[in-house]
Amino acid sequence: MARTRLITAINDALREEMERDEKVILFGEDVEASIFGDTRGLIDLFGPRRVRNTPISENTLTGMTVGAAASGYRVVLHLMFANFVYTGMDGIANQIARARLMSGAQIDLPITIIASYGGGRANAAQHSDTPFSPVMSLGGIHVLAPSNPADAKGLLKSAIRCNDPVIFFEPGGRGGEIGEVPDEDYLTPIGEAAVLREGKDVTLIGMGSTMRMTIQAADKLDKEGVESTVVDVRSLAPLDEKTLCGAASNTGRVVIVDESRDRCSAASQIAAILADRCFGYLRAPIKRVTTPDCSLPYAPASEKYLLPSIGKVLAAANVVLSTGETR
Amino acid sequence: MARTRLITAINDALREEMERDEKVILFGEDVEASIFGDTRGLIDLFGPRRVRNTPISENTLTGMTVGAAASGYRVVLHLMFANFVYTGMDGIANQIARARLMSGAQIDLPITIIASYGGGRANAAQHSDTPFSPVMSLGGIHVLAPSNPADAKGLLKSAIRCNDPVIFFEPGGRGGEIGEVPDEDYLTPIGEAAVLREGKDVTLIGMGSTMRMTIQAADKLDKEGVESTVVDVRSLAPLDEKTLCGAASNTGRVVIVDESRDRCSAASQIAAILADRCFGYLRAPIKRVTTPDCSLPYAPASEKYLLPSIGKVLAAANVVLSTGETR
Amino acid sequence: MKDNASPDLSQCLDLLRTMYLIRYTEEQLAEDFAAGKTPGGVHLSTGQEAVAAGICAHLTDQDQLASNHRGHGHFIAKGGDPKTLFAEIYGKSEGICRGMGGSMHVADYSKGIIGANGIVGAGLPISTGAALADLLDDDGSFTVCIFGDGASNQGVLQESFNFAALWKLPLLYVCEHNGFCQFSPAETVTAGTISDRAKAFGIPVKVVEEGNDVRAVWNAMAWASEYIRAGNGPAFIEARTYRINNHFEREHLVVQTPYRTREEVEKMRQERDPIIMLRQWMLNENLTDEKVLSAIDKEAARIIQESVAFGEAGTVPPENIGLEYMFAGTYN
Amino acid sequence: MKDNASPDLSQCLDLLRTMYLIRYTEEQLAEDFAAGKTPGGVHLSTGQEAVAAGICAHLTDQDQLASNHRGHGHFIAKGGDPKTLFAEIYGKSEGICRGMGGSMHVADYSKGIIGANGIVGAGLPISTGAALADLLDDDGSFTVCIFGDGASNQGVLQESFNFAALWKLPLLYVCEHNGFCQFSPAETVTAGTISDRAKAFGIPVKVVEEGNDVRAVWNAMAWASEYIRAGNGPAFIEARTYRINNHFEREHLVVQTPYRTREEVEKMRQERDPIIMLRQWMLNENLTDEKVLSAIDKEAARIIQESVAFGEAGTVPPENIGLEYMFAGTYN
Ligand SMILES: Cc1ncc(C[n+]2csc(CCOP(=O)(O)OP(=O)(O)O)c2C)c(N)n1
Ligand SMILES: Cc1ncc(C[n+]2csc(CCOP(=O)(O)OP(=O)(O)O)c2C)c(N)n1
Ligand SMILES: [Mg+2]
Ligand SMILES: [Mg+2]
Repeated sequence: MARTRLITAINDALREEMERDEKVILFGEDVEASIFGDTRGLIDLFGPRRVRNTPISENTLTGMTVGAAASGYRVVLHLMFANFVYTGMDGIANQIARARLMSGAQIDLPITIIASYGGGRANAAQHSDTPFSPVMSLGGIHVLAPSNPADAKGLLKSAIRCNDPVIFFEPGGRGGEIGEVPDEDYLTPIGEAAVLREGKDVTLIGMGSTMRMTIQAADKLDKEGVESTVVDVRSLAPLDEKTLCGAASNTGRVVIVDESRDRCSAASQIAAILADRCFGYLRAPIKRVTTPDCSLPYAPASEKYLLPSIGKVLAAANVVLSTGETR
Repeated sequence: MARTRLITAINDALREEMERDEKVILFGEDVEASIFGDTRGLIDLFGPRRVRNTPISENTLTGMTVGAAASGYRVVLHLMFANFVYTGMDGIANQIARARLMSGAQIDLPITIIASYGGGRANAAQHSDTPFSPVMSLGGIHVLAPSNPADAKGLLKSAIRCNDPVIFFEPGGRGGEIGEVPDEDYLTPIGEAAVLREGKDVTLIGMGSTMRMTIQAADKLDKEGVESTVVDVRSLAPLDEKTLCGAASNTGRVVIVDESRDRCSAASQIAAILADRCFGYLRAPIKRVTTPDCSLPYAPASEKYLLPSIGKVLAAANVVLSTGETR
Repeated sequence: MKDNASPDLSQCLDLLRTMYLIRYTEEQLAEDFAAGKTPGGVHLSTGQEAVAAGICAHLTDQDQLASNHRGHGHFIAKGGDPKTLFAEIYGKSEGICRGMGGSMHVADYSKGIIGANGIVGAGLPISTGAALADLLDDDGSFTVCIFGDGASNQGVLQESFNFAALWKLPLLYVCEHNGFCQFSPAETVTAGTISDRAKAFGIPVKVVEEGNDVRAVWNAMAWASEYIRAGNGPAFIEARTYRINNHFEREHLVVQTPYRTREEVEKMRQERDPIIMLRQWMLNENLTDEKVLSAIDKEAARIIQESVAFGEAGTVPPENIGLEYMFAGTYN
Repeated sequence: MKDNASPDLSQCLDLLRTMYLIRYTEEQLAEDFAAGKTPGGVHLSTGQEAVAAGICAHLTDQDQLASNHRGHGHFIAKGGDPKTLFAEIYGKSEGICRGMGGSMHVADYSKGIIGANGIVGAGLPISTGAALADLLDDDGSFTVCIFGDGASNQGVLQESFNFAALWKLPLLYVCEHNGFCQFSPAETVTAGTISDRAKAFGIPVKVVEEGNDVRAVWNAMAWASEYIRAGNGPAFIEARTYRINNHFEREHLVVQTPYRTREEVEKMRQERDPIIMLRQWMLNENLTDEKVLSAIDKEAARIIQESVAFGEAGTVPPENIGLEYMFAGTYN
C-alpha cells in the first residue's frame, strides 16, 4: 500500500493499462498538457500515435470512439469537464450506448470516457454539473463514480479492460485527496458497492464527491452514539441493488447523498429501488440529500447553499432517526 | 366540446397561439411538410418569415432558440424525433436550461421545444426513446407529457405563453387518438397533475404514452371490484408533488407507469418523492412499470417485450394489492 | 493514375449485377412495405444505385464503409448478403443484426460494413474513428463514409474534415447528393456547393456531375482509392444523383403538399436510370449483347427472390433477447 | 465604402481609451486572481485588445454581440460598465449578472451584450438566433459573434454559416485567432485557413493579418458593418492576434510542459502590443501628443480603480437566490 493522490491513482491506472495492452489509445482536448493532471506524462511514454491531442469537437470525439473501438482498439476519451457530456451527447446516447444492440451483438465496444464533474469551486453553471443521470438513463453504458484513490484506480482499470462502454466520472477538484492504494495490479469490479462500515441505526449511502461528507457525517453521528451503516455506491450503472438493499434493510432508515440535481438523480433511483425492494424493512422516510433543481451560481455562498454538505446529511439523518416506526 | 384527434389539437394550439401573438415563430426540419402533421398548414397561414424549414443541424437549432428568445421572440422549435434531443443536447442543457440564471435574470426565455417520443412501432433504437429524464434532470426547463388531445392543446398553449423554456413531449404514433376538446380558448396549467378518478384500493400513476394503458388497467381492476385512484402526471417538471402525494396517500398502494427506461426515470423520481413525503401512508412497496435499461430492438415482439403494457400494470397492481399491510 | 480510367467489360458487368441486386431489393421492399410485411419503415435508394456500385467496386472486405438511413444499396454493393438483409428487415433472427436493427441499422462488420445509421450525419464521427484505426493499423485499408446532401449540414461533417486533414486519415467522404433533404429541395437548406466545404480543409475533391453514370462514379473512385491508399490522407467525392422513390415508404400518407412534380420524377426515371444508362452504353459500344445483360438481370432477380424466401422463412427472435445483446459482459 | 477607410483622430482616441480600459481590467484581474480575490478562474485577453476595440467601435447598443470564455474585453468594448464587470467577477449582487455568472458569463442585454459563454463555440448558435431576430425586426441592427481559432473546430460554426448564408442573416463572424487553442498551437488542431471555411458558404471574408493593429481591425469592420447593414447577409473577419497572458490564470499550476517559449511571448509583448502600436502611429503621424495620450491612459486607470472599488464594496448575493433566478414564472 502507498499513500497516493487521487489524480495520481488515475494517472497510474491509465499508464498501467496502456503498458499492458498496446491496443489502448487515448485522445481528447489537450491530453498532452493535461489540465487536471490525470493524463500527464502519457504522451512521453506512449507517443503521439497512442496519445492524441484533439480539436474542440465533442460531437465527433464521442462518435469516433465507436468507429475506433469496433475496429479493435480500446479507446479512452478524455472529455475534460462533465458538462461537455452534453456537448457530445449524440455520440454517447445515440451511438455508444446502443451500437452493440443495433448490430445484433456483432461488435464489442471497449470505450472509456473520462469526465470531471461537480461544483464548489465557483466554476459557474457550465463547468460544475454532475450529469450522472443523463448517462445512467441510457442503459447501454456503465457509469462509475469512485470516491477515493484506490477505487479510482481499480475502477478505471476495470473500465479500460471492460469490453463494454463505460463513463468514468472523476470528482472535480479532488485530485489532491490522498488514500492508500495497493501496490500490486488489482481491479475494482464494476457493479459492486462497498459497505464501508456497518451500524444498526441509520444507513448513509454516498457516491463519488459526496462520499467524504457522508463519512464525516457518520463520524459525527458516531460521537453522538448513533451507529451508521455507510455505503459507497461506486458503480451507478449497473447498481449493486443487492448490497444497497441489504444495507438499507439493516437499519430501515436511509439517507442517500448525491451531488446531482435531485430530479431523476442517482439518489432518486436508489430511493425508488429501496421503496420497491426493501419496503418491508423501512422504518422511516427515505431521505435524499441532493442539489436542488438549479444550475450552480458563480457566487460561492449561493453555490454552496445548493450543494450537499455534512450539515444537510446530518439534518436528514436526524429526520430519519426521529420519525417513523421504532424497532 | 368537439371530438378532436391529438395531432389536430396540437396543430390548433400552434395556430391559435401564432394568431394570438405575432412574436411567435416556429422552425425545424420540414415543419412545412410536417412529418407528423402537427405543424401542417402553418406555413400557408403565417408565411415563410414565421414558419421556417431548417437544415439538419440540431446543435444549432437548439442554441438558436436562446438568441431569438432573448431578442424578444417566442420561439417554437420542432425537433421531430425525441432521440434528436441528444443530438441537440448542448443547446438544451448548457444554454437553454441555464442562460437565465447565468445572466442574473436579465432575460426571459419563452422557448417551446416539441419532440415526439416512444416505441412500439419498430422504429428501432434511434427513433424510439422516451428521454424524459435527461431533460428533467436539467432543472431549468419545464417538461410536459400530455396524454390526450385536450391536455395536449391546453399544455402546448401554456408552454408557448410561458416566459420560461418548456419541452413538450408528444406521444409518438398516437396522433390519431381522439378526445373531447373544449371549444373556447383555454390553458392547461403547467405543474398540475390530473386526478382522473378516485378509488380507495390502489393508486395508478401514468403519464403521456402510458396513460391509456393505465386507464385500461384501472377499468379491468374495476370489473374485479378493485377501485383505483388514477393520476395523469402531465407535467413532469415541475412535478405536482402535492397531488401525487395526496393520491398515493389515499390508498397507500402505488404503481407508477412510465415508458422511460427505468434508471433515473420519471417513475423513479415520483417513487423517490413518495418514499420520502408519504412514507407513513404507504402500505406496500411502490412499483414501477417502466422499460428495462435497454434500447428498443427492431423486431416487434422483442420491442414489445420491453415496453410497459396493461398486463404489466395489472401484474404490478396485483403485487401491491396483495403484499404489505392491510388497512 | 489516369483521369480517364474506366471499368473493363467484366467490371462493367459486375457493376450492372450490383445495381440490379439493389434495384430488385428496393422494388421488393416497396411492395413489402405496402403489404405490411416490413415491421418498420424503409428508406429506398431506387435510382441511386450507381453511387453504391461505383464506390464499392474499389473496396475490399478490409475497407470499411459507414452509411446512413438509406443504406440497403451500400450494404449490398459492399458485399453484404441480401439474404441477411431481407431477414433483418423482416425482423428475423437470421437477419444480419439478428433482427435488432432493421432497415436503418444494417451492418455486417465481417464485410467492413460498419453500419447504416438512423441519426443523420452520425456516420461521420464513426468513420473518423474507423479511419483512425486504419491509420494505426497501417495495412493499406481505408474507410468510406457515405452521407446525403442533407447530412452535410450537420456540423460533424466539418469536424470530421478537420480531424482527417490534420491526421491524414485514410478516409473518403462520399456525398450522395440526391437533391433533397427529406421534403426540402437541397437549395432551400444547403448553401453553396458541398464539396467546397471539404476544399476549405485542403481535402481534394471530385464532383461527379452525372452520379447516375456508374462509370463516372467508378472513375472518380479509382482516383480516390488510389490517392488514399497511397497514404495521402482524406479525399471527397460528391456524386449528383436523384431519388426516384419517396423519402420513405410512408411518405404519401404524411406529406400533403408535393415538393416535386410527378413529371420530374418520371423524366428522371426514364432518362437517368443508372441501370439503363450502363446497359445502353455497353450495347452502343458493342461490348456485349442483350443475352448477357439479360442473364445478369435474371440472375439478380433470382438472388433477390431467394433472399426474400430466406427472410420469410426466418424465425422471430426470442422476445427477451434485447437485454442480452446490450453488453458483451466480458473483460480483456 | 473605401477599402482604406480609417478612423479619424477622435475615433483613434476612443479606440485607445477602450484598449486601455481592457488592459487595466485584465492586469487588475491577474493580480486579483493571484491574490485570491476572484472566487473563480479568469481567462484574460491581454494583448488582444485591438480586436475587441476595432470591432465594437462600429456597433450601437441595438447591435448584439455574443462572446466566448475570454470575454471581458468584448464586454467593455461593447459598452459594458467595468464597474458591473468587476462586481460580477468578485461575485457580488451589483455584478452585471448579480454574481450568478462570473467571468465566463458576463452579459449586459441592455447594451446588446448577449453573453460570454463557457462552452466553446456556443456563441455561434446563439448569435444565429439573435441574427434571425434582427432579420425579422429589420431595423438595421445586426449581430456579431466573436470566437477563437479553437472554437472554429466546433461543427456549429459551419452549421451557422449555412443558416446565415441561406437566410441572409445580418451576422458577422469574428474569429479572434490568437494562435492557441488552450495549450495546443493552432496548427496542431486546426486544419487550413479558418476564413476559407466561410468562403465555402459564399460568405465574404476579410483576413486582418495584423489583428493587433486596431486601425486594421477598424477598417475591416467598417467594410463588414456597411456590408451587413445594407442587407447583404453575413460576413466574416479573421483577425490574427496573440494571447500574452496564460490561457487561464491557473495555467502555471497545471501545465508542466511549456507550449510556447518565454521569448516568443516577450517578443510579442514588446513588438506587437496593440496599445503601443496605436500610440506610436499617432505620434509618428503627429496626430496628437504624449500629453493627450497620457491623459487617456490615466483616465482609464482611474475608471478601473473606481470599478475595482465598486466591485469590492458590493454585497454578497443572498445564498438562496439561485433558485429564484432560474425561472421568470410569468406568462404572456
Ligand atoms: C439527427 C437527425 N435529424 C433528423 C432526422 C430525420 N431525417 C431522416 S432522413 C432526413 C433527410 C436526410 O437527407 P439526406 O442526408 O440528403 O439523405 P437522403 O434522405 O436524401 O438520402 C432527415 C431530416 C434524422 N434521422 N436524424
Ligand atoms: C465545449 C467545450 N470544450 C472544451 C472547453 C475547454 N476550453 C476552454 S477554452 C478552450 C480553448 C479555446 O480556444 P479558442 O477558441 O482559440 O479561444 P482562446 O482561448 O484562444 O481565446 C477550451 C478547449 C470548453 N470550455 N467548452
Ligand atoms: Mg438527400
Ligand atoms: Mg485561440
